[in-house]
Amino acid sequence: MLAYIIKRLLLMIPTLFGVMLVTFAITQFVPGGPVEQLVAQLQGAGNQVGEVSVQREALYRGASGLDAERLEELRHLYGFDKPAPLRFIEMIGNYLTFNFGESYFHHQTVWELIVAKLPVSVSLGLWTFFITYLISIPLGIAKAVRDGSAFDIITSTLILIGYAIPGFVLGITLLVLFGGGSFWDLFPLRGLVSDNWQELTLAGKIGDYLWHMVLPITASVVGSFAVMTMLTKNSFIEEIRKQYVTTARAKGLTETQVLYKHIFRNAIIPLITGFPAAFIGAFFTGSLLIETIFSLDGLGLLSYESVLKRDYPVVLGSLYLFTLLGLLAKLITDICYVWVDPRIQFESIAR
Amino acid sequence: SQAMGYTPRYGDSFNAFAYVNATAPKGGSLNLAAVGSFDTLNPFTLKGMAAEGLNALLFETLMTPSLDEPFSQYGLLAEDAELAEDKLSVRFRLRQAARFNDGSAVTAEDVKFSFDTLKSDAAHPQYRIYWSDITAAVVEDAQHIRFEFARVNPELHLVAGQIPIFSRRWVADADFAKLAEQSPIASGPYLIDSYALGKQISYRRNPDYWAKDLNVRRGMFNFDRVVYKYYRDFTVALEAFKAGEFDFNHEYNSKSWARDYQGGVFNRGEIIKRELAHENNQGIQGFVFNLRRPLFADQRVRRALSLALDFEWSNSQLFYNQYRRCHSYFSNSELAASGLPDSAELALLTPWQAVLPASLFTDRWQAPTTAAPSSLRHNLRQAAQLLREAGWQVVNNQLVNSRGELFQFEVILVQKGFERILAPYVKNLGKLGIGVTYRTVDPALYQQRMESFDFDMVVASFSQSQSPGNELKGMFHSSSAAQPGSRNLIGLADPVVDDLVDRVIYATDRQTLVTAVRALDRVLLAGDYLVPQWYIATHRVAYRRQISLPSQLPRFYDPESWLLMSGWIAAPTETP
Amino acid sequence: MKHSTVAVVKGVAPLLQINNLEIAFGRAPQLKKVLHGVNLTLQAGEKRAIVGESGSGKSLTALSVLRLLDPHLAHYPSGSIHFCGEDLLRFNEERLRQLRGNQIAMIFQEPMSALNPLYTIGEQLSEPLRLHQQLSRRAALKQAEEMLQRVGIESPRQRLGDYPHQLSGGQQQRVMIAMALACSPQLLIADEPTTALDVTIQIQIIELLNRLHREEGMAILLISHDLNLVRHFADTVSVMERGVVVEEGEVATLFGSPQHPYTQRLLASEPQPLTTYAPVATTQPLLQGTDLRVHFPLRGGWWRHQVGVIPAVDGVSLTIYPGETLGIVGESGSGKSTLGMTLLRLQASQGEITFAGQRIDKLSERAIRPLRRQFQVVFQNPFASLSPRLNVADIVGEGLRLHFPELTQRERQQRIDAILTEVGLSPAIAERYPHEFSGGERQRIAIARTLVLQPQLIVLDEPTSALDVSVQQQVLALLRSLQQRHHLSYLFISHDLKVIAAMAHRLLVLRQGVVVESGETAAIYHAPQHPYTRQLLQAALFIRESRAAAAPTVPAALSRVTETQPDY
Amino acid sequence: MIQVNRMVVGRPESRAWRRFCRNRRGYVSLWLFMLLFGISLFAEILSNDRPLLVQYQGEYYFPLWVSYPETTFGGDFYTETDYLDPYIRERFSEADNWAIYPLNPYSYNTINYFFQHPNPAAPTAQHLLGTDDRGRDVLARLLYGFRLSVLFALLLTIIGTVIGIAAGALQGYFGGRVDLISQRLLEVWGSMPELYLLIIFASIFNPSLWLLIILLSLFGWMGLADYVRAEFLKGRNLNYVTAARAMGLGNLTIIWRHLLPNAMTPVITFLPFRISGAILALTSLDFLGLGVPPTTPSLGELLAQGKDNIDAWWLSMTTFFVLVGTLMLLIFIGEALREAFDSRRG
Ligand SMILES: Nc1ncnc2c1ncn2[C@@H]1O[C@H](COP(=O)(O)OP(=O)(O)OP(=O)(O)O)[C@@H](O)[C@H]1O
Ligand SMILES: Nc1ncnc2c1ncn2[C@@H]1O[C@H](COP(=O)(O)OP(=O)(O)OP(=O)(O)O)[C@@H](O)[C@H]1O
Ligand SMILES: [Mg+2]
Ligand SMILES: [Mg+2]
Repeated sequence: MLAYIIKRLLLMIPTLFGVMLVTFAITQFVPGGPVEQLVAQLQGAGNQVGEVSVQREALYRGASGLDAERLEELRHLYGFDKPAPLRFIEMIGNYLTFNFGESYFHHQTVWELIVAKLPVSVSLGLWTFFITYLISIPLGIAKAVRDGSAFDIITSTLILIGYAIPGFVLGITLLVLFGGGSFWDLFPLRGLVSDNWQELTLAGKIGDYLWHMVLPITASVVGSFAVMTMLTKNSFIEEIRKQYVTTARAKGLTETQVLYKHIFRNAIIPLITGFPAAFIGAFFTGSLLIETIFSLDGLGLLSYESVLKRDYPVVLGSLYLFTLLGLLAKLITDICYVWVDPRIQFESIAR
Repeated sequence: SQAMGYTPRYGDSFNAFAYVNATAPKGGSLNLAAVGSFDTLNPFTLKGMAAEGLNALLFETLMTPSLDEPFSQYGLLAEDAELAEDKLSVRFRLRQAARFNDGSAVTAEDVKFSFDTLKSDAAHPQYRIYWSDITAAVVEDAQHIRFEFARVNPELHLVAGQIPIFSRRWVADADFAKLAEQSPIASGPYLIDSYALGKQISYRRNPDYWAKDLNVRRGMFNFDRVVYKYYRDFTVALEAFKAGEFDFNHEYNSKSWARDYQGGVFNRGEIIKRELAHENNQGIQGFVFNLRRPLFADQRVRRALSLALDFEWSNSQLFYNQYRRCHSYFSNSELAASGLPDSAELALLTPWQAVLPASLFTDRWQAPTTAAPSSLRHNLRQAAQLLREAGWQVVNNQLVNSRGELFQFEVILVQKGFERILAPYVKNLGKLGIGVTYRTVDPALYQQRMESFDFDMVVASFSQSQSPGNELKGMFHSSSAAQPGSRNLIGLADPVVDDLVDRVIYATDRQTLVTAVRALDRVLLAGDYLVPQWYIATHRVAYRRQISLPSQLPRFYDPESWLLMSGWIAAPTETP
Repeated sequence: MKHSTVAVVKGVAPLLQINNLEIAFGRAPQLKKVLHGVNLTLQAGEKRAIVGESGSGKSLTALSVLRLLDPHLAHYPSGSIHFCGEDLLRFNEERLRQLRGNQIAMIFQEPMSALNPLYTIGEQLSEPLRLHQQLSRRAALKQAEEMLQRVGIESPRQRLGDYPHQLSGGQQQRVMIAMALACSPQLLIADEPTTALDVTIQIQIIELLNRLHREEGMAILLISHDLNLVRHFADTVSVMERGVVVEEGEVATLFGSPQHPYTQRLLASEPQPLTTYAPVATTQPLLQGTDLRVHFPLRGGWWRHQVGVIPAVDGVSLTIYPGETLGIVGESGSGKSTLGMTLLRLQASQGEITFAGQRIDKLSERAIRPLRRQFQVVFQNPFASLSPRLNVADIVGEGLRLHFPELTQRERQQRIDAILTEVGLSPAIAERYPHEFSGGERQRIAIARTLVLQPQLIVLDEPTSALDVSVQQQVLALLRSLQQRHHLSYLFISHDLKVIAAMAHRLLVLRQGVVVESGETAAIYHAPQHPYTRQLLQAALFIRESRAAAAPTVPAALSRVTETQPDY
Repeated sequence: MIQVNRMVVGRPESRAWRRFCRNRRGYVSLWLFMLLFGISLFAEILSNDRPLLVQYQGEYYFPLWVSYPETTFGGDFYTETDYLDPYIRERFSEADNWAIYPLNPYSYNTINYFFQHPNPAAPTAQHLLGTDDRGRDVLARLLYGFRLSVLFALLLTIIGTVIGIAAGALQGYFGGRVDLISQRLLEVWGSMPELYLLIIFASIFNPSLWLLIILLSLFGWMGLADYVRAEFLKGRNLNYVTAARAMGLGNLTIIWRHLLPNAMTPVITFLPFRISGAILALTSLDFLGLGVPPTTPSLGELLAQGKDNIDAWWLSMTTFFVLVGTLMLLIFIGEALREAFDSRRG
């Protein structure tokens, strides 16, 4: 096992390299890099907002237009004057020391940016993660036991409605209903904490934080039950008729013990598959939709915007970091498999 | 005071601008919304998104414009300005009283420092480009600064008056490009009170503001506190607005304006919904033909396609009748041609009479309308006739010419929202047998296609200022027709247009400018180079009851800046 | 309490009373009755055996006592099960739960499938102790270790950390037994508890059961095909056939003068000794293994790294000639199954393996695949070796489809039907799935699957352990006739020395992974050389001879056993 | 005799079908789904802007099948008639002319040009479910959109599931180097910046349904592969797999017959979710210009409109109900399917 882990860890190096190489290569072909965007901006193109153009009084245009020299200057600004392979090598060199460079558009370094967005993402992610698992698994088990009963059908219906309800509809509905504008003014509309957070007592701070988290987390969690619950249910149903379950019953174990101890471990493999990735994801992904609706400044928005704005250092830096974590998560998943089911080996079948 | 080719309205001594309430009470606070995020307090660098309000509330310029004249400036930090005889430099005399918010005097050194910094690599390249013709700032003495120009241009001395000024001590030894969270030392009426990056910034009125009694500032900047709250989404922001999180909202969308500004707060009169008239030059927006495509070479074809657009339908079915038709390339301004050409215009046009359509001299150009007594069917009949004349016939539901080529083209869009506007037009074109496909593409790709003029038809707007100039060259002049990346999307290369554009650029006073622009407008319209769309002559705004605005509106303005400058909080009227 | 032979206290309700129990599977229109009114009474402290045909409903009856049948599948159209006077069928879950494992415990017929594969032996053993006796984790583990010791598992402390798949079949069975006995139940239901055990251990287990019976008054319901064992162990016996009890009575009486034809038939069945001892051609060996070794890594520590090895097979060499049966006997856990797997290249190993003159130990999986039709295997645990989602027709037909692609659908069908009939199953079961069968039926399906391919060599790992004597007879006869007709070779692993004696030409005695003795079966039986062989044979002899009520000569090796068995 | 017995128990397929039917919910759901889908196949007849039959000046016309220029009915244009045009309708109401319109006289792409309310308009008698943001009938779009979305989603799901199963199965079953290397390749593949790839695609290709299917299939299978791999890693050690190998079965047969049926839990669980995901994915690439052409009716497009027109509840709500309904049917079908697979259920 140890050897396997070491092998996997070593393999991360070429994998990461591959990921970076592929991505870097792709970015070379994406139309509209930062230089082009700046050019467009400098030329005042694309001032089309909505159905009618809105004229902001821009007066003097005597010197609009860019000559070759200026373009070269802009290229230099973003380092595009160097050939791509050189840039790639430099980048890899920096990445080895976890130096991700600076964003094209933000003031901070990529690290600082990511760190700055973490509180929101972690808040959203962890809560969603825990609530999802804490509800889905017991619910799934209960559904498996009562397969086909009214309880099963009703809960299925509910979680499916939750799943199918479009995120924006839910988010906005929550906001409209509980955010104040038109109905009840129960919860704040935006942000992670109130403006006067610094002045609050510790309990006040916690309360304030939770108060702010209610709506976004509700919005993000409602849709996440269905898949987990159904997966739990089906995995349990798959196991529930096996002989060892009879044995466990014959020992006089309570139904809960039978379910949560004996069957659980056997049924858990599919649940594990998504688990470490979800857990790490809880820290580092964030949700574009929720962040947008609740004006939260998290990684979801950052990654989306940096992709659209071609903020390559952020794109590549965060990709590097997340890929690394993803690879670790995958390794952990695989270790978990063995930990749960000692019969699992990764060796070739034709041993 | 100085102006572009006319006598400034207010002169050198006046009490206050007409569009402010000189006796407005000070106090209260104003909450505003911003959509997006911010991460810097320095609005001049390439990197970073600056907080909303910095330019308006913190940084001042040598001169300040008035909002009811096309292009006039009055002394702010500078007492007066003096254009050199050769028009190759301008000299400003700074006010003795001018102070930065740290109490120090505003000196010529600071002005030079500001200019040099902004023109350096550390600042956003836009400044370098914008001021490329201003070659140097020369300090004459503590009160005098001179800007030197590379060439003569009627606007440059006005442009020099727009340079934002800040103190050397703000930057000190720091790298300007990295200066982000250092509170600016500038001379504006407000100070930064507090901020949370990306969330909120709050300004406090500077009680010791040096210019509070100056005529260009009298009755202005009345709120004790201005707060910008950041949202990520317009829908949410609107909801927050109704919930009372901020006080003023400027709406850009007709449907939202018609449907979302309703409910309790509006019925109770807590929020006032208003359309503020303005005279901002709205230019023209339209479906632009790419003349580089042989398909659109024939004017009859272009005219036929214009006839198929049912503006009246769109306006009532899609826009809740909020828009007006563009009948000019300079909509909503005095620059728009009206009636028949006057004598001055004729003087410019008659030399070209031979190549210009006769109707230009006899009829006022009008965009097709489907309003009664006309109708869409009527227009389409006409269009079908025109197409027939141009050699196109319907065969199997499709328009075909004698060579058997199908009449079909593609419209590329950059905004999904425009599909609904295009759809009925496409339907109408279909009645003529014209096959149109449309597609929304990624902005970068759109940009690429625009730059290489690789499109059949696009939706474009040509925005115009109150005093058009050089930029017309990029839009309509033959020199830009083949220059990749220019705004000459139409691919216009017409000697008449070239001539008139030159005349606009070299107009010496406002009157000649206006005449030349109107003549140009007529020629452009007569060419049917685009299918004109619509514009709006009002700002759709909603604000909380306690906010008061001067009764006299400015003419050329952005409602939010105007509110910042001249709004105030009315004394609370007790309502039980 | 005094426990003489049959301690029936008149007037007191019997411990267990099953009245007219019926069980049906399936749903309304296709309801299939498999028990047709079983009656069974068991007094406190009684040792009753159930014998009967494979598939006659013994296990179902036993499972019903604990109400362990899946309520979605099995129904009780009528009948009652009274335990201490109360009807179990009316118990709620909670009361059942308190009963299970505590007052009534059960040893399942197929221990290999009945253990939870993902928990260690220690965990599973200590579970009932912690549950019913409220022992601490540590104390429970300690007691679990003791239990393992008592069922004869070596180095039990180390075994506690093992997972079921690391144990041999017999070891798993003993774990099962230990688990059932953990809480000293009032009633023990033992469904074929010794099928995977070699005779010495079998005796040890029986001694253990007897002791518990004696000391704690435990009543035992023993289900077994081993008539010797029944005779030896039980006070009373019920004979079941096709879902009903056809005869019952005290062992001696019933075995002495059986009334029902089935009982008579059962008692008359004995494995026939080899009729023809054809001297096998020793020219060209069919299979040859030289210096085979299988060392399982012993893992431990946080990283589950290797801390030692278990030499399951340790330098075994053997040869099988065409048409020959090589028997393998040896104590449970001595590496028999592992050796079998090794010879078939189903288990990584060291050493040379030659099949029909071809080295196969170095062949790739792909290269060996076409050869596989020639050597087949019947696994020790038939249930686990049957794909749960394939029905019998598919399972048996699969090999045919692969290796005899020329057969038409119809021909294939005929062959399947034929082989099923030959192993004593009705072809009508072909559409059923493995879990719908009894232990013996599954074993026969596994045999059928192998035989239908007509391979040259078959490794038979305890092929008849779950079969009643008459069916066993039938299967053995089939094997033998096939051998004679097609010159087949068998590697026959069994604990049943009678069966071995009847089947094997030559014999290999394995102990702790090493061959301790080999030679012609008859020779070894007559003059065992190695002490272990002797011990084994004597133990078997003992059991056989004890049929004649009092054992005349108790071998020295078994004196320990006999001393504690005054009741016989 | 034997034959008879066999009939009672039945072939495995028929037994699976019986198990399927035994799950009433799943069974009813299947029929309901088929029914709805079947109805949507006749969308052209139920909801169309061309009359089924017209009698004009004594002659019969079949606009549903034949295209008639407007001039046929006394109009001006040589192109296809707009049968909703009041001008034409007037012709049809003259004398003894008549026209039979479908139940819902709008096709998915019909802009009701002659509607009095601004768009999007709330439900009225004319438009039972209202109109969308450019005046198309929501009911018609739902009907056609359901059909297209379901077809699209089924196709996408099948492709994704098949690839996912294949990749996961091969990795999990063979393990060792196959697993180690292909996992790494997948990791590289999976971390590719999808959006950039798509943008590049968008600049090269014109959007079409097929392109969309290809693009979405590129990455759509990866999640499932991991689950299947895990199931295979677990399953390949089981005794019956060894038994199958001992029988000499090829790896693929073992995978297909022995392991796969026992590794279907995640596949079946994810199936309905994948389908609904695919329905939504239909528009996910719209903003890149890679979505389906704007005229294509799809549920996702309606939902996207609902997003842009939050106050027009009839857009998002109707779509939402159709989606929940579809999803529910699919889940119930999936459940019955799982039971059908589960031979342990008698
Ligand atoms: N789930 C089921 N569905 C249908 N029939 C079943 C099912 N389980 C068992 N049977 C049938 O019930 C009968 C009795 O099975 P049981 O397991 O009790 O037999 P047994 O007497 O224990 O036999 P063995 O000695 O072979 O273990 C068998 O014929 C078997 O085929
Ligand atoms: N996968 C494994 N990992 C570790 N040890 C194992 C494994 N499989 C078997 N063993 C050990 O190898 C030894 C031999 O096992 P094997 O199954 O060959 O015994 P056996 O002779 O068939 O016994 P039985 O008669 O009880 O079936 C046992 O001690 C067992 O614990
Ligand atoms: Mg049995
Ligand atoms: Mg064994």
